[in-house]
Parts: sequence; structure tokens; C-alpha cells
Amino acid sequence: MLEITDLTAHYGPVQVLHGVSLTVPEQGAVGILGANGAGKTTTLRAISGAVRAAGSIRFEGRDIRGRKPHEVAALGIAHVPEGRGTLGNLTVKENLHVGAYLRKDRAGIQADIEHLLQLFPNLQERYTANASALSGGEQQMLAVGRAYMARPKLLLLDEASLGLAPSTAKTVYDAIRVLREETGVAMLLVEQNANLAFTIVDTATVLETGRSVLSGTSAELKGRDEIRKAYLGGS
Amino acid sequence: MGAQQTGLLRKPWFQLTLALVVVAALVVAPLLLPIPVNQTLARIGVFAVAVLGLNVIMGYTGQVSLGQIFFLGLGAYVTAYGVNSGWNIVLVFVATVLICGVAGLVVALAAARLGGLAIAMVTIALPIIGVPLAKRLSEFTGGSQGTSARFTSAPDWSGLADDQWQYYLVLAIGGVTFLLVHNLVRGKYGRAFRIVKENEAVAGAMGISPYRYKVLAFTIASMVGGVSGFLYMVVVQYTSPETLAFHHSISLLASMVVGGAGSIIGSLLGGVYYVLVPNFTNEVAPTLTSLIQGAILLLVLFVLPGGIASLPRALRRWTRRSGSTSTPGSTSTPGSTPTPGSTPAPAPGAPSEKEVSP
Amino acid sequence: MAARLTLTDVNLRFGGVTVLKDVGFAVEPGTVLGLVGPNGAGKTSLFNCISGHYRPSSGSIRIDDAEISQTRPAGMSRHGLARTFQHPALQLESTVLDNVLLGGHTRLPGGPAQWALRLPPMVRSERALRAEALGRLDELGLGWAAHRGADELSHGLHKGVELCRALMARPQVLLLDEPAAGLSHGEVDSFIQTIHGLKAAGEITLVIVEHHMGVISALADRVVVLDHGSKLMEGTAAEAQSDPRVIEAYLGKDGKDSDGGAGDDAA
Amino acid sequence: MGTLLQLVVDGLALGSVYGAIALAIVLVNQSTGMINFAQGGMAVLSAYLAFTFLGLGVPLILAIVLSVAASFVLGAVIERFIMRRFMGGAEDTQVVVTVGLLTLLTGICGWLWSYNNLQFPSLFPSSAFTVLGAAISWRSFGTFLVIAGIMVLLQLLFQRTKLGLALRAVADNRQSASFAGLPVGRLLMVGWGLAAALGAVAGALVAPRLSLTPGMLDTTLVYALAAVILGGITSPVGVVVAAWLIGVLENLAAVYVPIIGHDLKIAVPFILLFVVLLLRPQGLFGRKTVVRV
Amino acid sequence: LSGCGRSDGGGGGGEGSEGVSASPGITDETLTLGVTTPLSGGTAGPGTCTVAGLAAYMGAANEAGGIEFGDGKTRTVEIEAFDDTYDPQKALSNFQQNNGNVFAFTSGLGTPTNRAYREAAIDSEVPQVLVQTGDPIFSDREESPWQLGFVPIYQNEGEAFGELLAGTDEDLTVAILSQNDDYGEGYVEGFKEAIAGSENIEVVSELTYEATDTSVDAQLTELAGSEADVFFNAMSITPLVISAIEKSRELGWSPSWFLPSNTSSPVAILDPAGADAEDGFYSVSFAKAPQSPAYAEDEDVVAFLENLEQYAAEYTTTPDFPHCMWSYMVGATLEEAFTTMTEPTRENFMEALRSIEDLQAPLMLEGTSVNTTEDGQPAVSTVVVQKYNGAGYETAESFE
Ligand SMILES: Nc1ncnc2c1ncn2[C@@H]1O[C@H](COP(=O)(O)OP(=O)(O)OP(=O)(O)O)[C@@H](O)[C@H]1O
Ligand SMILES: Nc1ncnc2c1ncn2[C@@H]1O[C@H](COP(=O)(O)OP(=O)(O)OP(=O)(O)O)[C@@H](O)[C@H]1O
Ligand SMILES: [Mg+2]
Ligand SMILES: [Mg+2]
Repeated sequence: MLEITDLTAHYGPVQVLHGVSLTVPEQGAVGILGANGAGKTTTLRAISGAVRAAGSIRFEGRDIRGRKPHEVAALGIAHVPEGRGTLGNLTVKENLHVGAYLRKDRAGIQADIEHLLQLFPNLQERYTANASALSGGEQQMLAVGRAYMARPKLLLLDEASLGLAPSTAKTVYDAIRVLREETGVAMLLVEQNANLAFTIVDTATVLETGRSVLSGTSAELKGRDEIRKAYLGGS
Repeated sequence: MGAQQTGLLRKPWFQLTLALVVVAALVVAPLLLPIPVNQTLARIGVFAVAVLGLNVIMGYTGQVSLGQIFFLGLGAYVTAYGVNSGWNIVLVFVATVLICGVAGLVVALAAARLGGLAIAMVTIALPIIGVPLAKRLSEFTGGSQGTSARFTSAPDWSGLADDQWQYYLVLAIGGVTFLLVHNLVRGKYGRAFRIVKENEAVAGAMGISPYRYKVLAFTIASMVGGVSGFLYMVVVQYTSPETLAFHHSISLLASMVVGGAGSIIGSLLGGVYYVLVPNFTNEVAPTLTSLIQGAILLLVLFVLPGGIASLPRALRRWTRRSGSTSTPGSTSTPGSTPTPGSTPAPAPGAPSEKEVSP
Repeated sequence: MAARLTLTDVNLRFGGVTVLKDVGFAVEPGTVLGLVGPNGAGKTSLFNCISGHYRPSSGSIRIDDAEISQTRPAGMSRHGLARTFQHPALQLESTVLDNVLLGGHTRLPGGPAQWALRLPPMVRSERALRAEALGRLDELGLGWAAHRGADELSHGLHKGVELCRALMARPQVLLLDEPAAGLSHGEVDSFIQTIHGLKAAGEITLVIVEHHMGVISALADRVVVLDHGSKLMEGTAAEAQSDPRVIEAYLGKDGKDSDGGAGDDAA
Repeated sequence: MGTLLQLVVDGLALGSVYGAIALAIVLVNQSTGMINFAQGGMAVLSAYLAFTFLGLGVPLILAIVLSVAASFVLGAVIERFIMRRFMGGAEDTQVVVTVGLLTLLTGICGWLWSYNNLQFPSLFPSSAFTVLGAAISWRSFGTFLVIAGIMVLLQLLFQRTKLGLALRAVADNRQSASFAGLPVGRLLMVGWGLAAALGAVAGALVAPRLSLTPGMLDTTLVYALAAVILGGITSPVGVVVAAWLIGVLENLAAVYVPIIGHDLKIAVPFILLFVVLLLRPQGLFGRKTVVRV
Repeated sequence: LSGCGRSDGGGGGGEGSEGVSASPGITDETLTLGVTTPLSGGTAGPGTCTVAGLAAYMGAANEAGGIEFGDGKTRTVEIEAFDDTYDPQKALSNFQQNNGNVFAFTSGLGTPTNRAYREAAIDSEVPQVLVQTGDPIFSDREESPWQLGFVPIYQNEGEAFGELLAGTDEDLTVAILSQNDDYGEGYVEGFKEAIAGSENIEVVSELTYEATDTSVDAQLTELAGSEADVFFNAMSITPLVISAIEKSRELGWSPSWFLPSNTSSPVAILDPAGADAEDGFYSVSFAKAPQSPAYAEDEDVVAFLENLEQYAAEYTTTPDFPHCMWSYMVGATLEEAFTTMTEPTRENFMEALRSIEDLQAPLMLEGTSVNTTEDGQPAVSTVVVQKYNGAGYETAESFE
């Protein structure tokens, strides 16, 4: 579904991606692992068109490199950005409606919102509050919820569990898993909490200073010593 | 090439030599240049100081002030009043700076409670109310006919012409002002001002009271404004309510941004812009000055959104980029503009990779 | 030993919303308090109350004997308090070094006039602070980034710079809001080492908000659990993790499971 | 009493002029996050366009409609080719760019149509009627009504429509908005276009009163900005109410507060602004934005 | 251009020991005049006119072969205009930048701007003459040896109205609205002096406004409350005068109006405001109003409009402000001085300029003339009171 080959990218004069390649199969879930500054976020941003990049990015057979973020979104790729991606001056409700901007089915939107609010009771409580008033974790929930509202074909999750309480993180990942089962959405996720990530991904790629250095199925990777040491904490 | 140049620029000995050469040139210049040029240079000095004051409060501390011209005007009035009352000139200078400082302090004590646009609107009131006020207080200000004070004819002992004498006065007073402000914004206070600009909550956590530092910056800006008012009288020797009309404040703001906000050199360039552009447009087409000035302003910012002071940085980035092989990369969405910054090491890396540590 | 930081009956309301309800605890000097709880429980708000960014609706907050609940943030450094932010708040246009130097602001002598005149003591103190900041950055493995623009660093590295900046104030009480969020496992380990080092080096009192239970068990002497603005329980990390209320409200049904937070064997 | 009432009526008429420009400023701000100092200049240009259409023999109402349409395009083009470059950059720079734009537009108007006062006909009859002893001109009354109508429309646009939501989302965070599939560039253009069109209506309404010159709205802009801040930049209704309030209070203060008098009445909006903002930083009607750390 | 080397202090140029060597800005073929005036900004309308008329006059003179100077040489006259945006500092700058190649500064509009370089002009002995400000200082020969104002000082205009009123026997009440600056003050001062001795005239209400105001409705409402018989209006802002006339009609107040010379144009003000001649609109003037049907056929007016069209198109072709006519007269006055000056020097020019008597410049109304010999008075010091007849103005002998 998504095929990236030899992706390179710069910030100004500094090159931060030096050749990233990975593939997300139809309905698949792929993880990206890597130390701070390895280029994980940059990779996702390159896919959604927020960073200009060279190399090839193909989605459903089409080359999407160089498209604008909203065009990429219109193709069915939703991005949960790193950090506070929420629209602070809009209420929780409005944020969710923005997420559903490209959808036309009013009834479906309403149903999805209700579903989300059940999933995240915090958001229910703060439904009419400005997003900027939410706690860090609540904002993260909102960001995930907004991407969910788009009903994408491919979901890019950048540290979706960042700042979430353990139980909430699990809720989110459970929800993602359910979503995947229900709709067959494919996903590419960056996650520092590798233990959590491995509950959901089929395969993963390890980035080091902007290069993909290793990829394999979850099982393979979990078995490798260096991976366990750096990302899993298993001895 | 650009990179080498700027590398050289960083060397202390080079900086020192450069500074000495510049100072020497500035000192010798008026002896050789024709009168109108000296007069123009002196005027540039006046407005460079005015822009410098604006930079302190706005460029560094981030408080949009549309009232800076008021302090220039107030300074000019105080100077004129002092001179016409026969005070000693040093006393006049001190009084000018102090009165402007106190006025700035009083305004700031109230205005600094506001932020963002609100402070812009409250400060714009200064010149707007200042003009009718100046007319009303005609005993001190000469009303709408203004008042002139001529105290800068060259003394006989100097052997200089008036324009040279005025130039040296501006150079000396303006130079010292620039030096002091330059020192101030380099260390402790510069950092504090900048964090107040960027994030007041963080400033508080660092032990920096946003309110107090805003008041401080505003007061300093007003004092610098007062200095520029004094220099205005040195050079123009006449002031009227029109001196502090609010659209001059907006021109100052434009000059600051065109020169480079939050930059000392930028202030100087701002002064150059403020003075030379009208001269230039008068040469080109006096009936189209507004049109041409607008176009120039937009053009400069279009090419250098960071102001003229950012030219070296822009050049460096440009030369670097054209040097690198692959596609010129930069973010394509308007949302994220990566600032170039200085990057000594070629490739960034994770901290776990020790090879990148110098 | 008297407590260093004492909270009694702290309440915080925003309009109709009660964010904190009668929260109280005490932290002994030189110890680490872990503050945990579900999202929106009020942890960050509690930090904000302590650091003066929010003013509690009622209740008392003391550092040693001084009442600080009405003090503004800028006054807190006088009481030896420093903090980091949940969402890194660096000055993106400055270099990393400048960001870190900012942390030492209150330790620099002199007023604006002295600095404008660049008197020698000012120059000396600035130079000393600079050296210290570079040292700190090196310690945290960020020395290489000192002269980079802060905006050039990734999210995870911002966390490190923030910590460094807070440490430059040489605080007695340090509040860390999710310092390990977004760090990979190896980096979490080195963060834990850093804090251990700090504790060993001198008397610093820490309050850490963290969802990463590994960090909490490795560092916290005591743990306070907040839920919906109230204190749910207080005890050791182990007690907290086995408390059924905590499991119910916070950790999730199988809270002891390793996926809750990268394992609990990190120490 | 008669005088008092008359002053209030005068103030409302004047306030409507401020309100018209203020609404356009709000529109740009809510949809792009900028403060447009050139808003007045753009409205003046629109009025000149309408004036030119008139000169070609087009009936007044059609001339205004044409100028509104042309202004929409012009606003969108200005956004795309000038303002876009500065999106996401320093706010100071953005403000100064709009200042540059104002200078440029004023210059263009002066160049093409001279600095003379041109007479722009009014949509409404120039006669007046009397209510409770206060004379109200149809022109002021018409302006008042149109502004009130636009105010309601804008409020509905932002609060009730998908377009309004999208505009606000883009102003809030372009990156996130684009990730949600919002065509950011197009929405920015629409925001500026709408504001320019609104400015054209405002220009046509006030030009008969102020008589058409390139600097016609310079002073008005300052008042409009004060109204924007006072009313709360997020609220069209608040902004217009604030504009009316300013108009009325400044008239009353000029007549009934001797120390202010007619020469210092311009201080009134600022004093009002200052007092209100100390108590309610978000303005009279604005929504509080929470700054969280 | 003129010697770039250092000379001490003033003047520049070649004036010096030889006495007859030419001043800067004049050669055997040409003479250059400088005008610093607002060409952009709020006062650009009248500002542009201060150049337009002059350019039109000199353009025509040059076209006719130039002006024959008193020294026997025929020169063309070039006009250099500088925009000062009504900013004193810029006016001074324009002066300093250009006094080395401009023979004299003239015609510029504005009190503060002209004042800003007055002393510099004195120091460097550069003529600053026939400037368009009613500030009396420019006509004080002691204080301003190198200056001369052109238009009547504001007091004179006010005085003319006062005298008209003082001449009646009726008991009359007067309301005054004036611009809050030297213009308004001078106007009112002259008026009050003239009515000082008359028992029958009483000022019942007096207000001011700011030139930057967008509305004078509040003032009108307050003044209308006085129900005065006469409205003495010292306003210089066209749209505000229009709205004042409209507002008073709305309020049902119909006094007799006294309008100043620069804001009484039938075409630009009275027609748009729908002024009713029945009310009685008085104005003072010394220039024919080109738009007035009464002067449609007038020779001066026809020539003036043609010249404007032909030589001043870059400034303006529609003389909406009287400054256009005034600067045209400035041109004629200068020509008169040129024809009598015998040396190409500034001193000599000043002398020639100061000895013009009863020059009937084109466009001048009967009963007014240029007279530069009287200390304390500008070149034009007499005005004629006129009354609006529904189409144009005609001379009014008395107030009725
Ligand atoms: N705006 C920028 N300008 C310059 N360099 C940048 C910029 N943003 C990121 N970088 C650099 O690019 C590299 C990759 O950053 P990226 O954000 O993709 O890392 P990451 O893998 O997501 O890290 P983390 O886990 O800390 O979020 C880092 O070295 C970072 O310093
Ligand atoms: N300034 C504010 N205005 C309104 N509500 C607020 C404000 N600050 C916090 N809240 C609310 O208080 C609650 C607690 O927020 P807080 O940030 O303290 O949570 P937290 O425990 O830090 O959560 P997290 O783990 O998600 O960061 C949240 O529901 C939040 O919406
Ligand atoms: Mg990242
Ligand atoms: Mg929190």
C-alpha cells in the first residue's frame, strides 16, 4: 500500500534522512524504531508532504512525493503529529469535526464521535472546552481522535502514546487494533514504547541517523539482543 | 565562499580590526564629505537610535510598541524647552533622558500588564494623544507652530563647520548608546528579554518576572527614545506636534523590521532605511513616493523576510545549499519554517553516537 | 527531619471545573516523590500551583518554612525551586547553550546598568556560567549540540536540554514533568542514571510526574497517586503498583504487565 | 436631553464606520491569524474601483457588486502572492508587510485617482428623519443596518458553518489543519478574499460620508483596531458593539467631560480599552484563550 | 555639483568675493526652483496643488521661450518638487539635500514644514519665498530676512469676516468651529479682534476639532444647540466641511456660514453638500474659482486650466483646492521678480521680490493684488468677501 524507497530529506542545509526504505502492506501495521533524532518524525512528515524529500514514496501505486499535505490527506492518509497537534483555540468538538472535514456522511460522523467519546471519557467531560485547556494526555487523545475521525486508509502515528497513562495507552492501542480489524486501515507507527508497539505491529524498521538499518517481523526483532537492549529493556 | 567569509568574521582579531577600521572611517568621513552627505549621515544616526530603542522593547522583548515616536517627540520637546530656558546642555541631555525614562516607566507600569496586540493598541495611543496634547500645552511646546532650539552651531575652538559638529555629536552620543545597548542585550538581560518575548511562563520559571522585565525594557526603550529626541534637536533643531505623529511610529516599526528585528546592526540599517528611502523616492518620482516606498518595503521583505541584517545568514544558507548535491530540501508547507541557525558539524546525530561530539 | 516541600489541602478550580481537591503531601529533603495518575488527574496543574503558574483557590504550599502559594513564578527561584515542562518549552530561535544559560539567570549578579557597562565582574560571571553550562551539557551527552539552534533538535533531545536548563539554577527542589516521555529505552536508562547522580551529588529534592512506571519504580522514594484531582493513595512504588484502586484507575487491569511501561526492571 | 440623544445617535453612526473596518480585520484574523493594517487601504481601493465602474455608467448598486467581486479576487491574489511568503514567519514581519501593502495601495490610489476628494454617491437618500427629537440620516441608518447584518452573518459563518470552522482551524494551526485534509492555501485565499469583499462593502458605505481620498480610512483604522481589541478579536458581534460603544462614548466625553473636550476625545477609546483589558484581557466578548504550559 | 570641497557652514555654491558670480541654481539658461511640500499622505491633495499651479505657469512661460530676466538674459525655469509628507524633519532634509542646486524654495505648503527649514534657510541665505502658510512669522522681515509668505495670514481672513459682521446693526449670535492648530487659532483671533468693539455681535459657542478627525457631528450637534445666527467656520478639511453642512441641515439649524478661502469651493464642497444658497454662504478669496460658471469664460481661467492640463499633468489637472490657483499666482509673482532682478544672485532676487507693488497676477479677484513692500504682511494680504449665489461666488458688500 505504501512503499518508500531511498528517501532523503533536509532541513535547510542539514541532511537528516540518508536513505530510508520501508513498505507497509495492505492492512498491515509497521513500526519505526530508533533513538532520539534518528529521523522517525521526519520520515512521517515526508510522507504527508510536510517536509520536502527526495526518493520515492508510492501510495496505492501512485507517486505521492511532493504533494501538499492536504492532498495527501485527501488520499486517505491521516497523520497524528508529534507533540501538540491540536487546534488550541477550537473546542474538542470542533477539533473532531475538523478531523472529519473530508467526510460527507453526517450520521456516520456523529456516530464516530460518540464512539470516540466512549473510548476517551476525558474528552466527553471536556467536550466543549478549548483544546488548549486540556491536559497533555487529553490533547494526545484528541489528536488520535481527530485522525480517527478522518476514517483513513493509512494512519501515521507519531508517538501516539506519548504522555498517556498506561491504561489509556492500552485503550488507545486496543482501539487502534479494533479499528484495524473493522476497517482494515493500514498503519505506520513511531513508538518509543516498543513493548506497546510490538503488541500491534507485524513488522518494524529500525532507523539510525536517517538510514533504515534493520527490518523484520516483530518476532524476529524481539529476538535480537541489540533491539532488546536499546528498545525493549528486556535483559 | 560565503562560509569562509563568515568564518573569518567570527575571529576576534578580525572583528576588532574591522571595528577599528569602521570607527576610524566614521571619524574621518565628515572632514572629507560634502555638507548634505554629512547632514544625511547625522540624520541616519538620529533614527538609528530611535530604531534601536524600538528594538529593545519590540525586537528583543517582543512587546509591539507603536508609541516609540512619542518618546522621540517628548525628548525633542524637553530638549527644546531646556535649551530655550538656558539650561546647561549636559543638564538638558540628562533631563531629556530622565524625563523620557520616567514617562516610559509610568506608561509601562500600566501597559506591561497587557500583552500582544493589546499593548500595541495602548502604545499607539501615545502619539495619537500626544499630538493634541502637545498643541494644548502650548506654553511648553509652542503649540502647533512648534518650537526651535539652536544649540549645535560648531563652537569656534573646534574649527569645524556646523554639519561636522552635529555629525560628531550624533556619532558620539549615538555610538555610546549603541554600545551600551549592545552590551545589555548580549548577556543576562538579552537572554531574559528574549525569553519574555517567546514564552512568559517559562520566563517565570527561570526567575524572570515578565512584568518587571517588560517594564524594564520599556523604560530603557523610552530612554533611548529620549536620546534620539535629543539628537533630533541636534540635527533638525525644530520640533512640532507633527514630529510625533503616529504614522512615524509605523515607519519606525517598518524600519526596524527591514533592518532586522532583534539586531544591533539591524537598528543601524533601519536608520539608514528610514532616512534614505524617502530621499531616494524623491529623486525617482516625488509624486509617487508612497507607491515606491510601499513597493520597496515589500520587495526587501520578500527577498529577506528576516531584514537586511539577515543577509549574511541568507547568503550562507544559499551558498551551502547550492553546494550540496541532492534536491534542495526545505519544508514545503507554510506552517513550518526551519530557521537555519549555525551548524558546525555536517551531520546531526543521536547523542548515543559519540563520533559527533567535538 | 522537617519536610522540604509541604502541600496542605490544595484546591484549584477553573470556573466550574474542579481540577484539584484537597491535595496534600510532604516531601523530605533529598528524596524523590513520584506523582502519578491518569490523564487529566491534575498532576501538571499541581506542578503549576507549586511553581506559581496557577494560583490555588485555597490551601497552603510551603518550601521549608516559607509559604509560597501566593508567590509568582519569578519569585520561586528565591526559594530554590526549578521545573521542567511537560511539553518542552525551549527558545527555538536561540542556541541550545543560550537556552541552558537562561537557567542560570538568577545566579548572575548585577543590574542592567552594570551589564550595559560590561563591568569586569559581570564578564567573569558570564564566562563562569558558560563553562558550567557546557559542562552540564556534556554530562547529559548533549555537548555536541551546544551551539546548534534549539529548533534543530528532535523532540526527545529537547527534554534533555530542558533538564539541563533547570539544573543550571542549582535548585533545591526540582519538579520534572514527564521527563522520560518520548525517550527510547536506552535513553530512559541514562536519564535514570543522571538523576541518581544528582541525588548522590547533593541534597536535591525531586518531584517527578511520569507515566513511565519503570522510571517511577527506579527513582521514587515515595509515590503519590492522583485521580480526578484528589489524592488516591500515597506509598512506595511497589505499594502503588499493587494497590487495586491504582490498578483500576491508572495502570489498567493487567497493570503489572510489562507493556504498561517498558518493564519495571530498569533499575 | 435632545442633545444627549442626538450625540448617541451620532456616535452609533460613527461607530458603524469603525465597525465596518473592524469586521474585516476580524475576518482576516480569524481565518489567517494576522492583523491586517492594510484593511483600510484595501477598502479604499475597492471604493475607487466602484467609483470607476460608476464613471463607466454602471448603476451604483451594480458598481458596488462588481467592486465586491473584484475585491474578493484581489484579496485572494494578495494573500497568495504577497502574504503567503510570510505565513508562519515572525509576526512583526507580517504586520510590517501589511503596512507596506497599505503604503503601496495608498500610493496606487493617489497615482491613479489623485489625492483630490472624490464624491461617492450614497446608496441611501441623503435626507433625514427625526425620532424623539434626534435627527437620523437615512445614510447613517442604512450603514448601521448593513453593518449589523454583516455582523450577524459573520458570527454565523464562524460558529455555524463548515467553512467557518475550516477557516478558524487554518488560522489556529496550519500544519494540523492540512493533516486533516483542509486545503490550507485555498482557505487562506478565501479568508483574505472574503475580508476584502467585506472591506469593499464597508468602503462603499463610508465613502459618501468621508469623501473618497486615498487616506480616507487611515484614522478609521486606528479606531477599528481599538474596537477589535476591545470587543475581543474572536467575536464579530463583540467587535461591532465595541465600535458603537467607542463612537458613542467619545462623543459624550467630548461634550460632557470638559478636560477631554473635542481635541482629546481620541483618547477615549484608548482609556476605555485600557480599563477593560485590565479586567478582561480577552476583550468584552472574546473567548478566553488558555495559555497552558 | 557645486563645489564638493568643504566650505564652512553655510551657503555652498559660488556666491563669494566676486559679488556678481551666480548663486547656486541659476545659470545663464536656466533657473531651478525647489518646492518641498506634501505630495503623499493626508495633506497631499492641497500639497500637490502647490506644485501644479506653479508648474503650469512656468511650463507655459518656458514654452513661450522663457523669462527675460532683469540682467538681460532669458532663462527657462525648472521646478523640482520634493515630497515631505508634511513631516518637518523631511522638509529640512529636502532643503539640506537640495539647497546646493536650487536657487530658491517656494510655494511649499504647511506651517511646521516651512518652519522646520526656515532657520536653516536664513543661515545658508537661501530664499524661502511665497510659501503657502498663513503663519505671520514668514512675513516678518526682521525675523525672516530670506522669507516671504504668499497667502494672507490667517488673521487677515478672519478679520475680513469680522469686519463684515461688525458692519451690520442687527444683534447676531455666532458659533465658532475651528481647527485645533495655528490655522484655526489665527483665524479665530483675527475674527474676534474685528468684532471686539461691536456690542451687537456675541460669540455664544466655540469648539475645535482635530485635522485627523473623521467626523465633526458631535461638534455640530453641540453648536446647533446654541442656535446661533452665524456659523464661523475655520476648517481646512474638505470632507469635514461637507459633512458639517449636511449635519446642520439634518439638525434643522440654518445659520449663515463663513467659510475659509481654502474650503469653500462650490464644486468640491457646496454642491456635494447640497448647500442651500438661501442660508447665506460667505467666503473670502483673492482667487477666481475656475469651476464657478461665472468664470467659465474668463480668460485667466481658460489659460490656467489649459496650462494645468498641459504642463502639470503629473501633479493634478483638476484644481479642487485653491492652492492650485495660488501657486499659479506664485508663478506670476516670481516672474515679476525675475524680470526686475539685475544680478543672478539670491540677494538680488530677494530685493526684486520685495519691491513688487500692486501686481494683478492672473486669476486674482478684483480688489486684490500682490504687494510685497509692506513689512509684516505676506505677498497677498487683501481678501474679498464673497457670497454664494447657488452657482458661484459674487462679491458681497455687506452682511444680510
Ligand atoms: N527544523 C529542523 N531544523 C534542523 N534540523 C532538524 C529540524 N528538525 C529536526 N532536525 C534534526 O533532524 C533529525 C531527525 O529529527 P526527527 O525529529 O525526525 O527525529 P526523531 O527520530 O523523531 O526523534 P525523537 O525520537 O526525539 O522524536 C534530528 O537530528 C534533528 O536534530
Ligand atoms: N487553565 C485551565 N483551564 C481549564 N481547565 C484546565 C486548565 N488547566 C488544567 N485544566 C484541566 O484540569 C485537568 C487536569 O489537567 P492537568 O494538566 O493537570 O492533568 P495531568 O494530570 O497533568 O494530565 P496528563 O497526564 O494528561 O498530563 C484537565 O482536565 C484539564 O483540562
Ligand atoms: Mg520524533
Ligand atoms: Mg500533565
